[in-house]
Amino acid sequence: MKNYRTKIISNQEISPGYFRMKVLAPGFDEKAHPGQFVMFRVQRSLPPLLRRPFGIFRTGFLPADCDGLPPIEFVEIVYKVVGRGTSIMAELHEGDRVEVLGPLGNGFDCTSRQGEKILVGGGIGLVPLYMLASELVANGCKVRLLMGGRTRDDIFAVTEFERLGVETYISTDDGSLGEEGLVTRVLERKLQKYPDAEVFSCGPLPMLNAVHNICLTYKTPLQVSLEESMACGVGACLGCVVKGAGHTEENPSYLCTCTVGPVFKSQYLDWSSLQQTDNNCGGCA
Amino acid sequence: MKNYRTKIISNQEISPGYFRMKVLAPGFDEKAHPGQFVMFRVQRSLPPLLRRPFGIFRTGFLPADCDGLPPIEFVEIVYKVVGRGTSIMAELHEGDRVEVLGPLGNGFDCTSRQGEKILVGGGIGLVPLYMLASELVANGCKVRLLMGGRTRDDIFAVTEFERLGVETYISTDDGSLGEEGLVTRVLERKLQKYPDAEVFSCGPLPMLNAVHNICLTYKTPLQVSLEESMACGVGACLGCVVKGAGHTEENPSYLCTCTVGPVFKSQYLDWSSLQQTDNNCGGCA
Amino acid sequence: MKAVTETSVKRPDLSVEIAGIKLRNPVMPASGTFGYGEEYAPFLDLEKIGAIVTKGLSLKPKAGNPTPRIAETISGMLNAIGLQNVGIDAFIKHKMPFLRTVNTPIIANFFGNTLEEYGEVAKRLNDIPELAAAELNISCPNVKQGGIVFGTDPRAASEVVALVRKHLQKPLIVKLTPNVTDITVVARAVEEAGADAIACINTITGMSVDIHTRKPRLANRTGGLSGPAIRPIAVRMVHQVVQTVSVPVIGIGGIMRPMDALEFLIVGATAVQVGTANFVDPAAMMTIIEGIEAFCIEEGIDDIHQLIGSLKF
Amino acid sequence: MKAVTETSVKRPDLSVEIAGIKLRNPVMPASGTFGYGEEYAPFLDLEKIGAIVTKGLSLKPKAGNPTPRIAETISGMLNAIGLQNVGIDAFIKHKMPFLRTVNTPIIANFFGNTLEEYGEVAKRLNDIPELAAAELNISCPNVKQGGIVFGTDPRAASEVVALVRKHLQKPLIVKLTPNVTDITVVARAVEEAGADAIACINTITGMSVDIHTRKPRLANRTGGLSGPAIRPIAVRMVHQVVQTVSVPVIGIGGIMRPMDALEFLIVGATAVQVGTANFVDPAAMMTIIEGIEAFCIEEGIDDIHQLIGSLKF
Ligand SMILES: Cc1cc2nc3c(=O)[nH]c(=O)nc-3n(C[C@H](O)[C@H](O)[C@H](O)COP(=O)(O)OP(=O)(O)OC[C@H]3O[C@@H](n4cnc5c(N)ncnc54)[C@H](O)[C@@H]3O)c2cc1C
Ligand SMILES: Cc1cc2nc3c(=O)[nH]c(=O)nc-3n(C[C@H](O)[C@H](O)[C@H](O)COP(=O)(O)OP(=O)(O)OC[C@H]3O[C@@H](n4cnc5c(N)ncnc54)[C@H](O)[C@@H]3O)c2cc1C
Ligand SMILES: Cc1cc2nc3c(=O)[nH]c(=O)nc-3n(C[C@H](O)[C@H](O)[C@H](O)COP(=O)(O)O)c2cc1C
Ligand SMILES: Cc1cc2nc3c(=O)[nH]c(=O)nc-3n(C[C@H](O)[C@H](O)[C@H](O)COP(=O)(O)O)c2cc1C
Ligand code: FES
Ligand code: FES
Repeated sequence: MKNYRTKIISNQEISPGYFRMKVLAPGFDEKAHPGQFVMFRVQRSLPPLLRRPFGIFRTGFLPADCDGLPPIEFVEIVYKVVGRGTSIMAELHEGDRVEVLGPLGNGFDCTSRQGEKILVGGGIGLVPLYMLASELVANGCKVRLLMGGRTRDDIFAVTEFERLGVETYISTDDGSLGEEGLVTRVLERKLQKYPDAEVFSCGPLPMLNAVHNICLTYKTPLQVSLEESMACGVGACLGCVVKGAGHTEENPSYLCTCTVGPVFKSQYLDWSSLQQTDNNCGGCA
Repeated sequence: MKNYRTKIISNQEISPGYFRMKVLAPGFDEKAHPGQFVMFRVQRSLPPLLRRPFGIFRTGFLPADCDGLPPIEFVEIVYKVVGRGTSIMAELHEGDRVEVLGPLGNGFDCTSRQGEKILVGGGIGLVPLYMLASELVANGCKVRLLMGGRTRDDIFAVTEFERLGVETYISTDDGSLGEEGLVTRVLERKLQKYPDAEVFSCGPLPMLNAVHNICLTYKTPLQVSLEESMACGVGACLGCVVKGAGHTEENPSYLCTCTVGPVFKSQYLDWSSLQQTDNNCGGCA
Repeated sequence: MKAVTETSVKRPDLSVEIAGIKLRNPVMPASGTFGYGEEYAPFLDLEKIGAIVTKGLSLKPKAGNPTPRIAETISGMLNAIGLQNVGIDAFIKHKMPFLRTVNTPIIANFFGNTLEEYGEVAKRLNDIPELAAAELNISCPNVKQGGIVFGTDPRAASEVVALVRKHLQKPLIVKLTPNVTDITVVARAVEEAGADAIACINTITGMSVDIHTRKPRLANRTGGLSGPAIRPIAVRMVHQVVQTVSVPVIGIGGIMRPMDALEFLIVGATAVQVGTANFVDPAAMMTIIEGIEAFCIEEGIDDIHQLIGSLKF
Repeated sequence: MKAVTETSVKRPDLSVEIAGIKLRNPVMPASGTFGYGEEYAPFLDLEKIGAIVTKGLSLKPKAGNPTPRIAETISGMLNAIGLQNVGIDAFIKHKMPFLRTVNTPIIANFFGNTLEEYGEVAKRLNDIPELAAAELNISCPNVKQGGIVFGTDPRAASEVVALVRKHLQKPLIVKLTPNVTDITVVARAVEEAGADAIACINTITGMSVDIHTRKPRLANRTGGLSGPAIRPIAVRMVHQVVQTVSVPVIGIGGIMRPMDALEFLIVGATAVQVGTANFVDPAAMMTIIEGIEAFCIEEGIDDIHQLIGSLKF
């Protein structure tokens, strides 16, 4: 991990309110794992004061600008405009200077090659699933992606997932794209069909909570990517903790989302406290 | 006076570090007097928090965008980039939204039509002298402008002054344009020649102070435009005061630069306190 | 801001009562940032704001401090005006004639250099029938007690409030300084001494240095910090005071936008004062009032009292 | 920042001494913003900063507060971590092995929930030979005395410092809270009780409310405000403390840029701590050190002591 003082390669709106940004980041690709994130510094001047965390959508290479130069290595994020920081980001252009700290955190464990892999993403929660899907496909796994959103605007990158060889299932609350209804209903159907599946999920907390409950019922292993307010991203401020399984007042267990997470195996989390948390962060990690 | 929530018409660098900005301001022209200023709000978001004061360079009209529409009325300022606010201003473009409060303050008294009019401007202190010169010329007065600067970069708008029919005399500290030396030396020569002149001056405090002393010697009436840190510009915060002539600890006289000034007749000021003031504001009003 | 048309939505009732004065809405200027009202008349309709609060008045005219008196800091400003004001006589003679014509409650902010002077000013304020209330600034050094600020000592605060209360025949708002260990102690003391309402906070003492000249950026060395930078501290203190006293509280500190004012109302302020924001936007109070109204409509609130103190835990 | 080449200019001597410890330069992290040092090792050379200051340690591990624990405010942030830490045993076992390998003075920040606990931690710190000094955080509620914060009461502050002084065989830095009426009173009390140096300021208590949920943005309701917003207040307090005590003072509060650190040095701080800025830029301290050096060169200063306390009036 490193603080890249770097430049924007491109920044485009891909769906109303959703943007993709490629940032120049030599050496990033070989260090990044699926599910990791970066801390993004919007601009040198205030506000905002703090960096903003964003999941890594993917890393990659663009052709060199000129023969003889190495290819251009980038890290790509996808973000939703929700507040002050992301609004400023939406105004940035190619060539603007930014700082990206990463790759950070513990990503998905994709070592198990057995069984079906079911990925469940809600809205901006699709972000970390792309790198995950490509790694799982590379590992020879069969990958199904259940994409959920409020409306069709919340569904993006479908073709890219499909190009990886992933089977995609779309559902939206208003039926404006794919099936009408919650993505969790699709999950139940899939788990009935593939009882030995492994589930990976990222999305708003109520969705994750429903996914967790379904996986409990079907005794399916689950990894989730969580979101907490973060100041440092490197385990120094202790601002981003979640309660671990078995947390009690007397024997507390607080886990840093930024270093132990953002991806957790669901059995290690204290789901009752997560349900209460008023984490109105909107999106996901 | 009014707060114009308006747009930039143009913003150009006219000399290294000096910019001219035209801002759309219907109704401004008929209200503005030479020597008045505006409070400029750089942007809606912080920083900077406070508005910045700028002298009015001129007001005017551009041809309408389309037949049948009224001509485009503007107020024009000239500013020097010295800190955070002016740096942000230098990055603004045509069409950017800004807020301009004005016209504010008491300008020059140009009612006297007698005698030669000698204007002494140092650096950015030339700004308020343009409207003054054009009013004096309109009044039928003979106007001479002594322009001083550190280098030739500090001299601007020469042709525009000359087009008014003003005789200009340039001096720079390094001799890179016009005569080498201080503008005050030129002033002395002129006063010897025109003993019944009236002097108007704006520029850095050491210059104003020298001008004041020379005018004392020659018993020449003098009006100066001063600069103080300002928060409100309308006489409400009392942040911008200068000591009036006759100020004592027991019987203090503090005058608001923003409402009583920025132009003062020199005999009403307490010059001894002005000399001490550490007003490193660089420019002028 | 959504346009509110009479026909489409019922306008929420924004009126509140502070110390027995009825205000059409809870937004008024903070003392010292609005001159004597007239300065801002060209920029906003003085009959649309909740009240007008004057610059702090003293018995005799006061000259204030040498310049520079103001300096900008990150998201804030420091001021050391030194309470320059025209004095109570000139206020009555030169400022009241205009204020009298404005159909909005007038609140005179005032202070003294000694305990006695506070009492004297209070008496003189009784002579102004059009004055709706007086706001007592206790953030002033007690000249007799070695310059310790009245408002930082609960005993001195109580004493000055009691004396003023005795002399003043108008509703009394007491404005607290934030430069204290425990603002609830002072709040309780001034409530017991007779305050009809409490305003908080005044500025927080700060300092800034020009690294090139190595001089303080204010001639007075230190000054009062105001503006958005202090808002979280002000919200905390208003929250604490609201939990402590039963008189109404006026929230002050860094209010720039409607949402800032709403924060104070939600923690329990009955009204708010807008200070530094007036300098940034002379019509800031109008925007804030309209924004509060729009918020009420969006949230289905028909009386601002449903919002005041509605903090959830 | 100008590049400084050995051949062209003599590098100014930036070294300072605090409580008997020699620091290569006056810049160190503020407790709680730099973890236990190791977290930031990937981003800057720990052997280039003046010292390493640890997260606050207590006798037993401490879990801290529920989330949300942090919220951003204008030019600042609120935190209510609740002093989560691994406890002194785990610190020795798991954190010291790394710190031992770093050739930079290590300062352990610590606190207790009771007076006795403060004493106990102090004793345990003696067991760590590699520890250069200890920094006592007295901004903690005194559980026995109804939760009043030690550092807001000069008597309690004096008591806890005296006790720690008795048990601790290391240089003692005492870190003050700004949430007091008069910081000079507490500064004098802790100096008399045996502090070898004073660090100030800790965070200022603040609060922020989400107007839509109407809940405080921190689960703990209030939290500590840090970052640039508080800098003018911190500079003022450091100025006051420097005028009051004769032990060295470490300036803290909102230092983001070299010029911010210089402000504190000019008013008389012998060293500075950088807190929130580490989150914004993990290499912030390097930029600050380089900037101080460049400033000294520009101003013809060959020893940083020519700068410290060079405030002019
Ligand atoms: C590990 C992680 C990965 C994330 N990945 C993505 C991603 O790939 N794409 C994406 O669009 N968003 C992602 N987020 C959420 C993203 O960080 C927030 O949307 C963003 O910080 C909001 O910034 P803002 O200034 O626009 O909003 P603000 O104006 O600051 O606040 C708007 C909302 O965003 C929430 N928020 C603010 N700061 C943070 C923070 N530091 N952490 C979490 N929530 C915050 C607030 O609670 C508020 O509800 C991720 C968050 C985390 C913790
Ligand atoms: C009545 C009046 C008329 C002026 N007219 C002009 C003009 O026509 N053209 C022009 O270029 N400049 C003019 N100035 C000066 C101009 O206001 C400052 O240069 C500007 O505010 C600096 O802003 P900044 O953010 O770039 O600098 P900052 O980063 O804020 O500070 C840089 C320097 O500018 C000074 N300064 C900052 N704020 C103010 C303020 N409110 N008033 C005065 N000085 C300040 C500071 O003391 C500092 O030395 C005028 C000032 C006054 C009071
Ligand atoms: C320039 C200036 C002058 C002030 N003068 C007074 C005053 O005379 N009396 C008073 O009680 N408060 C005075 N204050 C304090 C304000 O009324 C208010 O309490 C403080 O500025 C915090 O509010 P804000 O952050 O909205 O500005 C003054 C503040 C400023 C900035
Ligand atoms: C997240 C966070 C955790 C902190 N933890 C501690 C702590 O454990 N002990 C302590 O003495 N101060 C602690 N502080 C206070 C800082 O050390 C520092 O005094 C304060 O943040 C002001 O400096 P800044 O504005 O540079 O951040 C903490 C501050 C923050 C932001
Ligand atoms: S964000 Fe700082 S510890 Fe996780
Ligand atoms: S700038 Fe506020 S009174 Fe002059």
